[in-house]
Amino acid sequence: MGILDNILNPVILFFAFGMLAGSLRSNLEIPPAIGKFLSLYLLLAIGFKGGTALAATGLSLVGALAILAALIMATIVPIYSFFILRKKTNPYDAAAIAATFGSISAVTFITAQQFLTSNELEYGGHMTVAMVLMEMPAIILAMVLVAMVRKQEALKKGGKVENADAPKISMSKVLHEAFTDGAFLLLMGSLTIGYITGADGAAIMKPFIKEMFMGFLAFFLLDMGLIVAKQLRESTEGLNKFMFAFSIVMPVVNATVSMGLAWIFGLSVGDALLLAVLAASASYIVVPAVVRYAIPEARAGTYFTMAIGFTFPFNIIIGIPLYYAMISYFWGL
Amino acid sequence: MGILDNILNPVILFFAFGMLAGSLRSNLEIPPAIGKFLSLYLLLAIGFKGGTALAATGLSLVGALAILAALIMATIVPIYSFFILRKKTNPYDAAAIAATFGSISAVTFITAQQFLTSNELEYGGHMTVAMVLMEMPAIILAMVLVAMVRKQEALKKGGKVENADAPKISMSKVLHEAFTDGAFLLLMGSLTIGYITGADGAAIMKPFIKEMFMGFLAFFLLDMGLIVAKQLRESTEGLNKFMFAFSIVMPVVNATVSMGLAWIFGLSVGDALLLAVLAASASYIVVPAVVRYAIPEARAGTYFTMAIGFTFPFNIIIGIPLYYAMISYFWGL
Amino acid sequence: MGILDNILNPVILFFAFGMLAGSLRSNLEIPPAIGKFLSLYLLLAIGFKGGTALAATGLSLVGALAILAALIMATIVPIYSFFILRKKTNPYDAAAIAATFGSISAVTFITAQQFLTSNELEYGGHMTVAMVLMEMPAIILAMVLVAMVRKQEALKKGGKVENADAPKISMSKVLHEAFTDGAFLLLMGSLTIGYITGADGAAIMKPFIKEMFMGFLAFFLLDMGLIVAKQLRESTEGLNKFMFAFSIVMPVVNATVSMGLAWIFGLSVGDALLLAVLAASASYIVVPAVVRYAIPEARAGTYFTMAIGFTFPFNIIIGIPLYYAMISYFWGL
Amino acid sequence: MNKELSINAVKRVEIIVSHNILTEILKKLDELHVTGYTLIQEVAGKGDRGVVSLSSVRVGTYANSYIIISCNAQTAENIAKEIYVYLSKYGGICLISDAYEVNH
Amino acid sequence: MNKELSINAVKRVEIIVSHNILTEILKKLDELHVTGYTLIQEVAGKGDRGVVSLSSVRVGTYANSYIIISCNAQTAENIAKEIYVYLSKYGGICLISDAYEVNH
Amino acid sequence: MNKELSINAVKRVEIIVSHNILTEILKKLDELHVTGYTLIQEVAGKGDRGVVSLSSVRVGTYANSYIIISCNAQTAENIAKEIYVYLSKYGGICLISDAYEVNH
Ligand SMILES: Nc1ncnc2c1ncn2[C@@H]1O[C@H](COP(=O)(O)O)[C@@H](O)[C@H]1O
Ligand SMILES: Nc1ncnc2c1ncn2[C@@H]1O[C@H](COP(=O)(O)O)[C@@H](O)[C@H]1O
Ligand SMILES: Nc1ncnc2c1ncn2[C@@H]1O[C@H](COP(=O)(O)O)[C@@H](O)[C@H]1O
Ligand code: NA
Ligand code: NA
Ligand code: NA
Repeated sequence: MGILDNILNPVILFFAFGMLAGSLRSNLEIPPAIGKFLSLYLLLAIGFKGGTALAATGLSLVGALAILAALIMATIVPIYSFFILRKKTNPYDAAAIAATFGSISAVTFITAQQFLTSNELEYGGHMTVAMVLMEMPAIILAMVLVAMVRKQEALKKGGKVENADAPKISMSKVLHEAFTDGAFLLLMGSLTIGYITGADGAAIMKPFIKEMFMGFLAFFLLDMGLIVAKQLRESTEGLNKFMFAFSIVMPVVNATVSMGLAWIFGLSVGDALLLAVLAASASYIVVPAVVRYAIPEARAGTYFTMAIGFTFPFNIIIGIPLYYAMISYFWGL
Repeated sequence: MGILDNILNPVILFFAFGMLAGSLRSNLEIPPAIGKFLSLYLLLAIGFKGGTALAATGLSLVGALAILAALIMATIVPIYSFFILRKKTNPYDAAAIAATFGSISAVTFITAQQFLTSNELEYGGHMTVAMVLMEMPAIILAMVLVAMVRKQEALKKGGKVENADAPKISMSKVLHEAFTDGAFLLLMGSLTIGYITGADGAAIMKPFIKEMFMGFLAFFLLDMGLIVAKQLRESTEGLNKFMFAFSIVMPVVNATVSMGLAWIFGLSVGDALLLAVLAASASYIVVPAVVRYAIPEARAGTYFTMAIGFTFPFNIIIGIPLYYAMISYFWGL
Repeated sequence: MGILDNILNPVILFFAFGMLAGSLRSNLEIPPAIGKFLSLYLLLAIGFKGGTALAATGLSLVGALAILAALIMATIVPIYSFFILRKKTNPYDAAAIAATFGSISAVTFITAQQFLTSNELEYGGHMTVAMVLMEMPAIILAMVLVAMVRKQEALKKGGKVENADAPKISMSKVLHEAFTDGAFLLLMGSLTIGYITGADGAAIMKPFIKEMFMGFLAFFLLDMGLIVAKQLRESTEGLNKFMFAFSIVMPVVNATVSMGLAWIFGLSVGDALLLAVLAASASYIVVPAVVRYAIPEARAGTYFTMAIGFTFPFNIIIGIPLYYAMISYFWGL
Repeated sequence: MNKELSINAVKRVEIIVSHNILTEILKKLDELHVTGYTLIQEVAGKGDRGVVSLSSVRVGTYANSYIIISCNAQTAENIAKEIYVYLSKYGGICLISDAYEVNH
Repeated sequence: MNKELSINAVKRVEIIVSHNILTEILKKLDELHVTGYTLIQEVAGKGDRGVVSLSSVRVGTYANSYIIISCNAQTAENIAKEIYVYLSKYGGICLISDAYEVNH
Repeated sequence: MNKELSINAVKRVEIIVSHNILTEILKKLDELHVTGYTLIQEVAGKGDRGVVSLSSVRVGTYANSYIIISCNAQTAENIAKEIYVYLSKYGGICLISDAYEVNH
């Protein structure tokens, strides 16, 4: 159940293979339409599974505490990240990176669930709720921070707002963009449908949702490996050592902080690991898509590449077993 | 087994969720290539299942009667629809709408089969044959009606045919278009292959055809929900109240007429429901595609939007359980 | 287990149906993205299955001998093919066709495995290794032959190399192109991952890899049928009777030669059939893609159409059961 | 690569038509001895017949197809003459502009 | 088909923008009374903002969208005037050239 | 939005080549300091080498790729000079026409 065991999981190996093929500049390519479908499938499956699990158990006290812990993490991570980043980079990049790391990566979460399942450890359906709730706070906080920065800059320039006829970016437009984002809605929708249809729904959908899962995940991670390799090849210009270090160290810090909360709130090992992984992971789908629109001043080459090029593979290959080892140690297994 | 139970089926919920997401203008989108594949999958699965079922039972007398009833419906529905529509709209739109409602929707049929299965009711493989045979008569009848209309108009204008160098639309070209239509051929082909390979084929293909079915159907209906919402948002200009009423009332009328036939011919509850659903459903794939080419004078914004925007969701959500309630009542369950 | 039984297999029937629909000029079309995914799926599944099978048994002596036989075939087939072809066509076409027939078709191999499984015959995981190793030698040999031809022609023209500023085609570039080809890499990668994860991996991936297999194969062969029909309709101009005969006779010859080797090396019936099918099959994916770049002088209309239009359907429908009948006879079953 | 650049004045014809008559249009082009074209099979658009979007092409609607042809002036005229009846019946547009083709 | 060929001088406007502002651009075009356009939803490219490739559009990046408009000179000017602020904020280019549209 | 419209005369270069040499072509464009292009990765077509259709690109055939470049006249000439050897070896065409780019 250490790093090596994790690596010997076929889905992780397919991810590594994808990175290898990508770095060899192979013409291996999963058609974009398929990649998009696989990601919709994973969101639907994870939401639906979470919903049916929640329907079976109801929301327990510990479940509510786990969700509370998740919300705390979703609030503090973007704030302290911003102030750390602010020292080394411009405020727009800082806000964008803070939003990215304050939110979560559903695929990292899924891979961690997979890790738990293959180690026969339990986790609650409420963790899927926690994941959904952790997606958005970071974006909102980043928007608030950026609005403050923009105001300050306008004041500095004597109140004149530059480029007056430029299209306005309003908070409500951004929130609409964020909350109607397909990935987010699908997660919410499947969670709700799973919850409503409960055990009956779970039984009907089982072959598709549960039995196909590993195969589709393997394909998806293969594709992610190819994309990560491509991203690392094409877009690392704007990145410096600090950003690389941030992408690796910050996840470990966030995971550790969340373990403290998990310990205080008395979460199970499984829930604690999922919380740690959520805290540690950075969004490379929803947040970058929204931020690209909401903070056009920030360079996508930084926040996006950090999340997908460094943090994602780190968590998948090393992070998950590492956090698990830490939790096992603290929880005294 | 009422409307509420039907709605609590995950696949129906995914359809409703798709409509919701679409009306929120979410960017949620199933890639077109995937949507097309899902529809091919459903056609292949339904054809193959029908074929193997038919191979198991052979064509019984009641099966032959069910097919006869289907053919009767496929002949009379487009004719009486045309004369009703003729009073309220131009002859081209009337013929196009009549063709659309005289033909069938395979996905509505599939959803009804699903409804029967989850209520543990049986139906025969011959109903798939009935469905296939109901696709085309309406198109042919509509073409005949339109040819008559065109001749009349030419006579009125003193025999001069307008736009002499316009490309000709010949009946044989339209028939070729209709009978080589991919959806139709795939249905025919899988039915035949299912029939030939029988129980052996069914066993080999079971995991793909049967176990994946609900998952793919859920995804497909999610996609349909998105498309329906989009269609209702973008293309309701040409529609009036009469057309809306027609799209809801006519299915119920057609279903009721077919129940009379089913009762006379002594069909089982399952077969009667499927017949009713076929009669009630309107084609939004094969017929509009052919009609767009064959009756370019008609506005796609009417017949297509009526079939996909009103009739389809009505049948999926309300129609199926409604017809079932009626049949249960008449058959004295 | 004769040709008729083979034809009554659903996957073969879907292939035949695809050819029929294609020749009727139906608009039935599997979206290109889906077709590409299906081929990636088949490669991943076949590689992974081979790897886990190999992990279970290890490489036996007879397995090593089977691989040796495969390598011998991969070396001699392109050479003798080139010299036969050289008499009837120009040296560029000859080299391209030799490369095509010296290499293998993974889908033919997969269909033969399917044939064995449904006839309850065993075969070894080493045959997948054999397949992988048979892909490339033919390309390398063809490149060497073409290099010799180009030199000769240059000498004839008094040493002046025509079109001096044309982009150079170097051997190393071609080898890179060949060995990083997506199809090849995916096969290698899945084989390795299957081997590493062994029985555990096989258990986790089983529903996806094994149970979905027939369905995806049916869809893929349906698509291949459509493509073959299209190819035969559009690109048979450059082909003469000799080429048609070559496409049918050569596979039988190659299969027969390989049976001799299989007999000498004491291979089982299952392994012998797979070896025969590999020897008989011609590449229509990897080799044409590489050759189009490496031997632009050759006409794709010849080698590609021969492989996909004649040899592929011949092997799928007639070849596999024929070779099996021959082997059964020789092996004295 | 110090060759002289050799170019040729051509007409650049663009045709956008409903996908369901693409086969007929391509046949017409063959009849007019058009030796080359480039084709984007499925594009979206908006025109007199409303919005054409790709997301619903699998349910009885059609995409548009976009054809680009480089040819001489006479051929361009022939194409325009033959194509306009399709445009008036099934919709679409045809644009003609000037360009230079690099000889090879 | 011996009809006279009737053509019309038009401007051919091409706009390439980030896919995430496509909806806004199309709304703007509606406001400017642009009656027709053709749209290729997802294209790749390279520009000041780096490489845009389709293989990663599903992970928080955007493709470009390519819009082709045939219109009169005045509309072309209006489009250009309205569109350039989007180009300077979100990237992309706008080209205008001369063409003839075949009447139908 | 009452800014003056500022435009720039440019050359519009279109290149259609076999997809299998796309990487090389893009590398060449980089070497020629082409700062921007738009790319449609897979298009169909017909030419001297026969019909190129997308439905069979997964079986050892290639699609064409379509590149659009807005650049100055000198760069356009350089591109044409470098590209024609690829066209003569692997097929495809290169068109050059005049356009105006809206400054932003
Ligand atoms: N002015 C225009 N500029 C560019 N494309 C157009 C224009 N008008 C029509 N189209 C294209 O032609 C298709 C059919 O046009 P219509 O028949 O007018 O609906 C539209 O969906 C567009 O793709
Ligand atoms: N010179 C150019 N020629 C053609 N397309 C361009 C050019 N410059 C930019 N583009 C397109 O516009 C998109 C955005 O450009 P940019 O904002 O400069 O990154 C690029 O990805 C290209 O698709
Ligand atoms: N006259 C032409 N007009 C437009 N596209 C062309 C033309 N000739 C060739 N092409 C394109 O270039 C590709 C390769 O051309 P070729 O090398 O002549 O077969 C074709 O498949 C077309 O996409
Ligand atoms: Na996080
Ligand atoms: Na009907
Ligand atoms: Na071979």
